[in-house]
This record gives sequence, C-alpha cells and structure tokens, in this order.
Amino acid sequence: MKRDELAASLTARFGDRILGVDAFPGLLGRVRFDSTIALELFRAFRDDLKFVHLTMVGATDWVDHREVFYVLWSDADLVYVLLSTNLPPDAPTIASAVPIWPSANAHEREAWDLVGVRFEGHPDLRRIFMPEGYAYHPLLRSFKIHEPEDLEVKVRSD
Amino acid sequence: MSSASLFSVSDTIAAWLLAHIAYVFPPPVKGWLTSGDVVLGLTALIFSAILLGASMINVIVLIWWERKLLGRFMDRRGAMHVGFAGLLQNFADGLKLFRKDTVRPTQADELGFWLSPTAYLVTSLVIFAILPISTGWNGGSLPLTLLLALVIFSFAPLFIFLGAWASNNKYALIGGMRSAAQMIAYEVPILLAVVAVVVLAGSFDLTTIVMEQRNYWFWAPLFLALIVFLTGMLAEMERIPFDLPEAEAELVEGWNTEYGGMLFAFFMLADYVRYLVGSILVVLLFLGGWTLPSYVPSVLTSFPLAGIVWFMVKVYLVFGVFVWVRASLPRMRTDQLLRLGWMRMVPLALLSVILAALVVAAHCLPVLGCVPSMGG
Amino acid sequence: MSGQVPAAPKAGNPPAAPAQIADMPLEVIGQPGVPFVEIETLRAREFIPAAKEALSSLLKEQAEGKLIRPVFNWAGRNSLFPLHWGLACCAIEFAAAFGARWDAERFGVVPRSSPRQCDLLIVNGTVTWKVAHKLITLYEQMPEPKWAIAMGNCATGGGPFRTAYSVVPGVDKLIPVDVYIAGCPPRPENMLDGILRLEQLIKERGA
Amino acid sequence: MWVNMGPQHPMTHGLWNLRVRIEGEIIKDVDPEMGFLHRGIEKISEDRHYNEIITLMDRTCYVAGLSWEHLFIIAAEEALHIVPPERAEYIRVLSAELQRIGSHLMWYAAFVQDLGLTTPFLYGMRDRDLILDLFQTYTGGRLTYEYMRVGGVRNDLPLGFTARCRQVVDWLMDRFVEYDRLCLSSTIFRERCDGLGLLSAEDAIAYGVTGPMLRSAGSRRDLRKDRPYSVYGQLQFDVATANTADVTGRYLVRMEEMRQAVKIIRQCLDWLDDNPGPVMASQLPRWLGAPYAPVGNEAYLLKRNYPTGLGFSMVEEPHGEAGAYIVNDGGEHPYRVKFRSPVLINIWAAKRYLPGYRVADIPPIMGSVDVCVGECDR
Amino acid sequence: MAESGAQAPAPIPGTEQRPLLWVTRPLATAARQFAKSLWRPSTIIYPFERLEDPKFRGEVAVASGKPIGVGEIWDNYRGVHALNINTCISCNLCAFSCPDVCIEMVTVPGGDPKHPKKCPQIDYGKCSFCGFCSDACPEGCLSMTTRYELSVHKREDMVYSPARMFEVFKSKLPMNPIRVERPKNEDQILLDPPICIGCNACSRDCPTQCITMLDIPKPTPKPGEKLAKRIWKEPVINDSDCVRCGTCISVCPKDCLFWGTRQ
Repeated sequence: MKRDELAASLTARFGDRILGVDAFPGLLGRVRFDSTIALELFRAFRDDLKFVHLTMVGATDWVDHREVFYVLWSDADLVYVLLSTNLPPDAPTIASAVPIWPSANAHEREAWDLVGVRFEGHPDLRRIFMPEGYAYHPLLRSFKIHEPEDLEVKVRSD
Repeated sequence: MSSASLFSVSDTIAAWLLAHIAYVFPPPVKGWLTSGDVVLGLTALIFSAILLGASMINVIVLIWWERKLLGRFMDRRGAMHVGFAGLLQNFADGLKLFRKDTVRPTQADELGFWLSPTAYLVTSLVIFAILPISTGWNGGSLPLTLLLALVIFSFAPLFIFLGAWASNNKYALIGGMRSAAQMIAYEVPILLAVVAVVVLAGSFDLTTIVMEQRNYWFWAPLFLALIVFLTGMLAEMERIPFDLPEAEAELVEGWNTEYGGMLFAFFMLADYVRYLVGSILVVLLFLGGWTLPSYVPSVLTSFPLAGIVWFMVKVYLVFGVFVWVRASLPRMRTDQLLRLGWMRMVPLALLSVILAALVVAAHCLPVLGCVPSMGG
Repeated sequence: MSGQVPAAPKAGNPPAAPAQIADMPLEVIGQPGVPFVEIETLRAREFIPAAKEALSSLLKEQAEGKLIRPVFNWAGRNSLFPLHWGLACCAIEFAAAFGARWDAERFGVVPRSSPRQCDLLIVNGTVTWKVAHKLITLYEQMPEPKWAIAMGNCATGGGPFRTAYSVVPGVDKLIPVDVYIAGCPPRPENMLDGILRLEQLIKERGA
Repeated sequence: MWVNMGPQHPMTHGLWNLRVRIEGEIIKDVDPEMGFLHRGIEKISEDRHYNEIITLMDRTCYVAGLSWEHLFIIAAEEALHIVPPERAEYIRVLSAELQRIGSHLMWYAAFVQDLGLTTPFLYGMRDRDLILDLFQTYTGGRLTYEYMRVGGVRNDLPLGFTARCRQVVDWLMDRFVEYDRLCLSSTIFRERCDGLGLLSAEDAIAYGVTGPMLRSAGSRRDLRKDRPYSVYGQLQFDVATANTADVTGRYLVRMEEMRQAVKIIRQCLDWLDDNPGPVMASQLPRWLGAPYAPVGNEAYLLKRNYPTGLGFSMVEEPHGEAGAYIVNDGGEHPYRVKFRSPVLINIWAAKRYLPGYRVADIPPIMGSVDVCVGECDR
Repeated sequence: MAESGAQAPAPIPGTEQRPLLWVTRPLATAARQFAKSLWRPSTIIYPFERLEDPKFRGEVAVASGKPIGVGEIWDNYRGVHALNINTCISCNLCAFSCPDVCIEMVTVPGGDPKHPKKCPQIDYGKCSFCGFCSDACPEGCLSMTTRYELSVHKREDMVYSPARMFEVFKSKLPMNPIRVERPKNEDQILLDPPICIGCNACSRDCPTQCITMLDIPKPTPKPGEKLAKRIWKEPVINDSDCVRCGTCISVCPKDCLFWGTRQ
C-alpha cells in the first residue's frame, strides 16, 4: 500500500475529517484526523486495512494543544502507520481504543497518568505509574522537574 | 567391632563422677549416691547429653557438608572464609540467630508461635535416642524401634501447621497446609517400603535389621523399595523436588516466613535433624548400617569405633545424594506431587513388598537351600 | 525485644512487673535490690514475656563481658543475611555477586526472602516515593541488630534520576545507612568490598 | 480473596505487584500494579542533550542496555537527519545480539530459579559474565555501557576482539546443550511447564503481546525480518518459533534465539574483520553531547539553525518490540521522547493468560514473560 | 485449563531433548559439573584474587578451569577518575559535559591570585561513570582508571577532591587506552565584529591563552557620526590551540562571540 492510496481511501470514506496524510520517515505515513471520528477510523483501520496490532499510544503536550498519536502495524503489508489528532488543552478527551484493540488499555492509562489525556469509554482509567491521588500529570510542559541545584547536598572532602 | 557401647561409656563416667562426689559426703549419703538407681539416673543424663551434643554437632557439620557440596555442583565454592574451609560458618550463623531479636507479630497467636518451633526441634531430636549408630551405641533397644522412629518422625506436620497457623500470615498458612498434606500423603509409600524391608528382615528392630544385612545389603533385592523410600524421605524432609511448603517463588519463605531469630534457627536445626535422621534411616534399612561387606580387608574394620566411622561415612554419602538431587531438579506442583505419591509410589512400594516376599520365599525353597536366619 | 509483646496488666493487680522492667534503664536491672521479675505477680500468660525480658537483660549483662561479646560480634559480622529484594540495575549486579564467579556465600552472605530472618538491607537501586513506605516497613520488620547498605548511586543520592519528580534523592532520608557503595552500578567486587567494610564496621563498633 | 504478590516477593524479580484473586488454588482474576520504579526517564530526557540520554537508556532496561541504546539511536538519528557509517551499524548489531544472549541468559537464570532449580541460576550467571567481559573489553562498562553515540559508536573494537568473541560464542553453544539437558530432559520441568500460560497468536496480537511470547504461539513476527532496521537485512538468520504457546514454547524460542544470535554474531565478526573504516559520522554538531562537551548558552542557541524532525524506531528487543518516538522541534534537547515498553504490555496481558491456572503456576508463567521492571516503568 | 487455551500443546519440533528415564539426564549433567569443578571451581576468591591480577591478565580461568574469558578487559574499565593537576587547564569542559552534574570546579593552590586555578571535584555519589568527562577533556589530564572499590561509611567520603584524584593518578593504575579522537571539523568560535568592544575579557579568561587581542585601525569618523566607545582591539583566536571550551563566549559581556563554521 502506498501513502497516496491510503490517503485516497481514507478521504473517500471520511471526507474532510481526515486533515491530511503526511510523509513520515520509516512509516507509511502520518494520518492527521479529527478526534470526533476516532472510533470509526480505528475500526476502519483494524477491519478494512488490517492494521491488527496497536503498537503505541502516546500524547504530547504542545503549547496550544495536546496531540495524541497511535502507531499501528499491519501484518499484511508490514508497515507502520501513525495516526495523530489534536485535542484542546483545557479538556483533552478522546474516545478510548480499548473496544477495538484491547492492548490500548495500558497505553491509555499511561497517557492519562503522564499527560492527562482522558479516554472516554476506557474500562479502568486509573493512574498506572504514579500513586493514586497524585496531583499532577508530570509530562506536561508546565510541570518542571527539580533543577539539580535544588537538591544539592553540599558535601566536600578535606 | 569395638565392644564399648554408649551406655557403658556413660555408665563409667557416671560411676566415676559419683564416686568422686560421694567422697566428701558422710557415709549414709555416700551409700545412697553410689547406689545403682542414682548411678543409673546420672547415666541416663550423661547419655542424653552425649547424644544431644553429638547429634547437634553432626547436624551442623551436615549443613556445612550441604553447602560445600551444593557449591561444587554449582561451580562455586560455598562458605569458605569463616573457620577452616568455612567449617565455623554455621556456628556463626547459629550464634548470630541466638543473639538476634525475636519479633512476634502482634496478630500472631502467642502460645502456638513460641511452642511450635521448640516442639518441632524436640520431637525431631527424640528420634536419636532410639537410632542405633553401631553395635550397642543406641539408647533403647525396643522390639519396634523402626515403627517408633517413623511415628515420631511423622509428628512434624502437626507442629509445622501449628506454627504456620499461629504466625497469622497467608503465605505461612498455605505453606503449612501444603506441608501437612504432603507429609501425610507420603507416609503411605514410606511405610509400605519399610514393610518390604521388614518382610525381608523379619523384625521391626533396627539393630536386627542391620544384623540381617550381614550377607548382603537390602538395596540389591529391594531396589524399588529404596527408590520409593528415598523419594518419600525427600518429601517428608521437604527437600527440593518436594519443597513446596517453602516454595520460595510463590510463598516467600513458606511456613517460617514470620519466624526470625532463635525460633527460625530452631526450625532450621530441626529441618537438618530430620535430614540427618532420614539419611540414617536409609543407611540402616538399605545400606547395611555400620557393617561392611566381608571382602573388605579387616584393616578397615578393626580400628576402634570403626562401625561408627563407616556408618557416618555412609550417612554423609546418602545425604550427598539428597544434595545432588537438590542441585539438579526443579520443584513439583502440589497436584503432581500428590499424584506421584499415590499413583506411582504406592504401587511401586506394593510391588517391592511382593518382591521382598518372593525373595524370602526363594530363600525358603528347599531347592535353593533354605537360610533359616533370613527370618522367613 | 521491644514493645511487641506488651504484658497486659490485670485489673485489680498492681502494674505487672515486666512492664516496669521494660521501662527501667538497663543499668538498674540486676543491681541489688532490684529483682528481675516478681514471681508472685506472674500469671501463666505473662510468663513468656517476662522470661524473655529477664533472659535478654541477662544476655545483655553477659554481653558486656570480655568473653561473650567478641564471640557474638564475630558471629554477627560473619553471618550477614541480606534481604532478597531487587530494586533496579544494581540488583542485577547484586545477583551477579551471588553467581559462580564471585560467590558471596563464601563470606556467609545468604539472601533470605523474609525480612524477619535478615539482618542486612541492601538497597540496590532507585527508590521511588511510591515504594518508600514499603522500604521503611521492610526495614522495620527486620529484627535488631540490623544494618543497611546503600548500593549504587541511586540509593546513595538519587543518581542520574535525582532530578526526577518520583525519585527519593538518597535512601538515607528514609532509613539509617551504614555503608555507601558508589558505582553505577557497582561491580560485584565493589559490593563485596562494601560488605567487608560493613564487617569491619561491626568489628569496630560492636553489634 | 485478593492476594498481593509483591512488590517484595521473590517471584516478581523487581518492583511490581501482582494482585491475584483466587478461589481455592485457582486464579480468577489478576491486576498487575506497576510504577514502583517509575523514574521519569521520559521527563528527564526532555532536559538532556541527545547523547546524554544514552546514559539513561542503559538504565532503562538494565539487562539489555545496548538494545535500548540501539533503539534510541535509530530514532534520534532519524530525527536529526544523521547517517552513521556502515561499520558502526555492524558493531551496533553485534552489540545488540550479544546483549540478546546476555539478556536471555539472565532470563534463564531467573526463570529456572523460580521453579526451584537453583543450579542453572549459577550456570546462567556464570556464562553471562563472559558476555559482560566482552562488553567490558570494548565499551568499558559491565552493565551500563554508554557506548553508542548519535552518528556512530564511541570507539572501534580493540585488537583481537573478534577472535576472543568467536571463542566465547563457541563455548556458549556447548552450554546451551547443557541447559537443555538440565531443563528439557527433566520430567519434572516438563510437567511444570507444558501447557501452562497458553496464549494463542490471535489473543497475543489483540493484547499487544510481542517478542518470544508471540513467537511461541507460532507467529513468525520478528521485526528484524519484517522491517529490517540497521543492517539486519544483510544478515542470514532464521526466526525462532514454537507452536505450543506455553511456557515450554517460550523457553524453546529463547534458546533458539540465542543460537540464531550466535549465527548473526559470527557473520558480523566476519564482516568487521574484512571492512575497517570509521565508526563515527563526520560533520556532527557539537551540541549533541559526548564526546564533545555540549557548551551552550543563549548566544549559541540564537545564532544557529537547528534541524527539526520526527524520529520513530521499533527494535526487536530481547523482551519484545520496543519503540521510540522522538520529537525534535529544533533545539538542543528533544521536545518529547516516548518509549514503548514491551514488558509493560506483556505483563498487563496477564489478565488474559493467567486466569484459570493455579497459584503454584504463577512463578513459571510470569517467569516466562521475562520481566524487566526498569523498562516497564521507565 | 485456561479459558484462553486456543491451542493444545502440540509436540515440539525435534530440536530439543525428550526426557529420558524421568530425571536421569539432569542428574548426570549436574554430576558432570560436580566432577569438573571439584578441583577448581570458577569462583575467584575476591579479596585475595582479583580479576585484574596479572595471573588473570591473559585469560580468566572461569568455567571450571577451562581457560576462556576476556584478557585485557581491565585497561578499558571505567572506574575512579585520575586527574593530573599539573596539566589541567581549568577549562570547565568536564563539568559541562557531565550529564549528572556531579563535577564541581574547585580552587586548587597553584594559580595566580587573579585567576585561581580550578580543577574538577567529583562526587561519586552522583557520578554515573559514563566517561563523558574524560572524553571531553582536551588535555587528557582527566581519565578513568580501573579502580572500582568505592565503599565508604560516610557520604562525605565519596567526594573526591582534585588532590585525591591526583593521588589516584600517581598510583599508576591503568587508564582507558581507548580514547576518542577529537573531532576535526568542530565548530569554531566566531566574532561579530560590530558588537565587540574590545574589552579583553575573552583573552583574559581563555584557559589556553589562544586569544590575542590585535589592534584594529580606528576608523576616522565622518562628520556628524559618533564613534562607538570602545577599545580598538579585536580578539583573534588561534584555532589549533583552541579547545572549544566556550569560556570566552560565556564571559563576553556583549555576546559578540558565537559558535559557527567559518566559510
């Protein structure tokens, strides 16, 4: 499958909800889509395009939006494809991919824990790494880690 | 074979002691002190002390022996820096555990928590009183020594389960239950294997059983019974293919998870006492005890205490087999263990009983020449 | 022999003797006029704690002596059982030290899985805040006398991760540490060197 | 009844907690609890120069440090538009395959110890030390190597290394036979492992399980074949598979993978003997970090054009398929680094392959997953 | 059985060994190892024998006496640092390159009072032994040795002062023989001439003394134009001596020096 074919078939099906299919080094492409069609798009990718393997779900905190990306693998074509969508930073919510790929469970919990993206329909959206009740989402850019000097224990020999 | 026996040695010591003590007392007390009853009482005390000391030292050396052997199986050295070749390592461990604080969890049952390690150790030690080490070197010679030894040997699950329950810990409780189930299950094949020996020897007395092996050791005709007995002993001793109660990977330390300090040392000691008893039983029942085959040159059998020396050599070698098994086999699962016990070991043991009966019958057939002393 | 086993005072009786003894300073116990235990006030249930107290104080008195103390010191320093607990990278080198090439068992160092049977806590890796209270619990479950070794830089001072939001910058903020081993991770020899140094420390300071 | 197994439990081999709901001895439900070793590596990486992140990669997965370095380096080079010389690629593949053997030996040691068999633990650690000695020869570290750099590797192999490496792998080939004798030939081992932890290929794919666990179910999925990265396309090897989908199958797959790794290593050594050359790309920007000191300040930042880019790489790591996703927004530090840990997903799928078995089966099943908590929690 | 048991365990392809008589094969394997390691197991008796000893130099007798292993592994090991104070030029590059911020430059005796000599002090409680500092050292005076024993009672003892590292240097331990060659096509330090005020700060602080201030002609002001208030000198950098430590850039008050490639 080529990137053009992918773009054509997706556009034919979803119209302008597909915001673009960009080139991406080493991958089939990077599909930018509107977050409202998430579930239908996932289903199309799994059932029609045979991207059976969900490899990665992650999120990036940009200045004005939060990007959620999915990496899929097709056993038939032996390619990866990256889906990406932008969410508003104040209420980042997207439909969960767990009904499509059960493996999204842990990935989405991690994305919620670290970047604070809420996945609707996730069966068990708890924090996975940080303890329950932790107040922050550490991978947000606004969350600053300690400077090394903050923790400096001034020890000196001789 | 030396003519001295443990009883005569302690009798001599007691008489000597009492004679010297009585020297300072006026005649009536002196007469009472040197009377037979008092001497006998002191004899019993000294006898027990010697037995206890010897068995404890043996147990500790046994731990060292296992560590060194296991090290070689694993291509390493084992304890070697404390004392010569690590001989003092286990004394250090014991002293340290004695010194260590013993913590009882607040939720634990107090009486059971304290009682079970002690009782476990004591009941394990009691068996030494009736095990013959060499001619005359045993405490009591009863007609049913073997049965008594096995009965005391099988007290253990009671105390293990008590200790496990008392420590109020999930892992310990599961370990204790597994331990009880396993020990009870393996009583049957062990006893059946013993029956084969008894059929061949015609006696329940361990001394008699050993003396009956003067022509040939019983492992040759009763190889099946030996295998069954070794397997059953491994299960009774909770050693590695059958160490489910202490299965480290699933139950942290098994039934002694909550025990530390001296109580843990008691458990460890009692375990090794049981290993020692098991090895001794194997030697007594199947490997001819303190006797050696007649073709062995008499130089090797005529020095003083030769019986004990050869007996201990055999015991340590048998324990070496246990260590070898530990070094090369993984642990079984409970259901597999029970299935092995009931479906494999019991039939094998029954078969060996039949074999033993056939051997006895063969001895008694006139064609082959009846050997009356075989007890048939 | 701490307050784990408190002797419950019976109603109507004066406060039981063991409780008093537990409160007394050690120097007072055993002096003339101060009984070990008042036998009359003992009930069966109170016997074991009281006997334990008496025995332990006796032992401590004895341990003051010139003969007993070196023996126990020797025993204590030559049989250190570390807790079988792997945190991070250093745990791999910790395991390698028990492998065939270095064989830490030569020094009598045998890892045990239950903290009750251990006297050495080797913190071999990064301690996060999520696991910090479990570490403290494990350390408290170990009976006295006990020691702790901070193995590797993460345990010593957070290591490369000390700037992170989830990492305790140094385990000595949680438990007292006797020996620090530097390295990232330390070689098995380095770990053995740390254990030998701890033995030296015990020899000098006493158990 | 919910039973906690962990975080201090001999079964876990690290810091994680397996909550198990049992009825009698039968497991009804499990809930793995992770995060006890979450060290914020992705966050720290955002504050580091590219080459300085490599020091974190060694510690992310502490039994397969070089594999993770390789993973990060591929993604970083893609994001920074740097092409390494071919000799460096071969050295990286050689390192990754040696690391695969080392990691599998560590797994073997830990897994068989879970079954109560302590001897192979010693054998595995002993033979792994030989691999670590090789690493120490050319990287200078035993467990944390800091060897690969963006644009190549730190140094070339020392003289005589290839001969010594051949000697070691020849010796290891004999040891693999010994391992099989200790485990596969033992009835008790087979009874403990056969038919445990069944996970069919369909389930494995649906639950995202990768690596030896997937290949033990008959799937031939191996990124080294399917999507040849680095120079794997030029090397001859087979994909190790089994069709039992159980613990024994995973054992067989890992043993066969070690033999295939030896095959790859021999080819790499032959190539390296014949083709000397540079191991570091030229024209590297100094702000990458070591071996240059990344001296930067505002003036430096302002007067320089940085390339921007996205990097994505997937690597067949000893535990499974690891991934890295790097956003380079034109700065000295990456804007976002995201890693995919195979172990996290493999553990999480315990919800699928653990229920129905007994408590005593947990150690062999979870042992066959090959848990490395460092990369799981990151 | 598990509910996920979609595949029954099928016979495994014939590469592996089948069990023979229950457990005889593992028993025999263990016994063979026992016989092999009876005389000399592969253990190294650590405090008395060391892997870096000359007797293990050629080959490490691990694995039951069979000589295999890695010989000169020790020279390349990254252990405690050795510092040659005499050749250290206080360029700060080691501190800059440290990813763990464990190097602090401290004053050592020997410098002139205006410009105190600063040498690295390393806190081994933070150091991750990555070797970046010795790679970055332009003079080769900071290198890593094979000493690895670093256990202390007190946290403070982990800090190695320059003097202590100089002692390590004097003990003649093997140091990393594999060194990374300095890059040939590094960025250079360039000057933005209109901004420069000729203040001499860069030349004064340059650790290698490779910056010389050269006079430049003072332009004649056109009528009405005001000349900048500056000293009419400009730094000229001797590229072959420059170690690219960036000290000049950081001390420049006007930010007129920057990294770049000269066309």
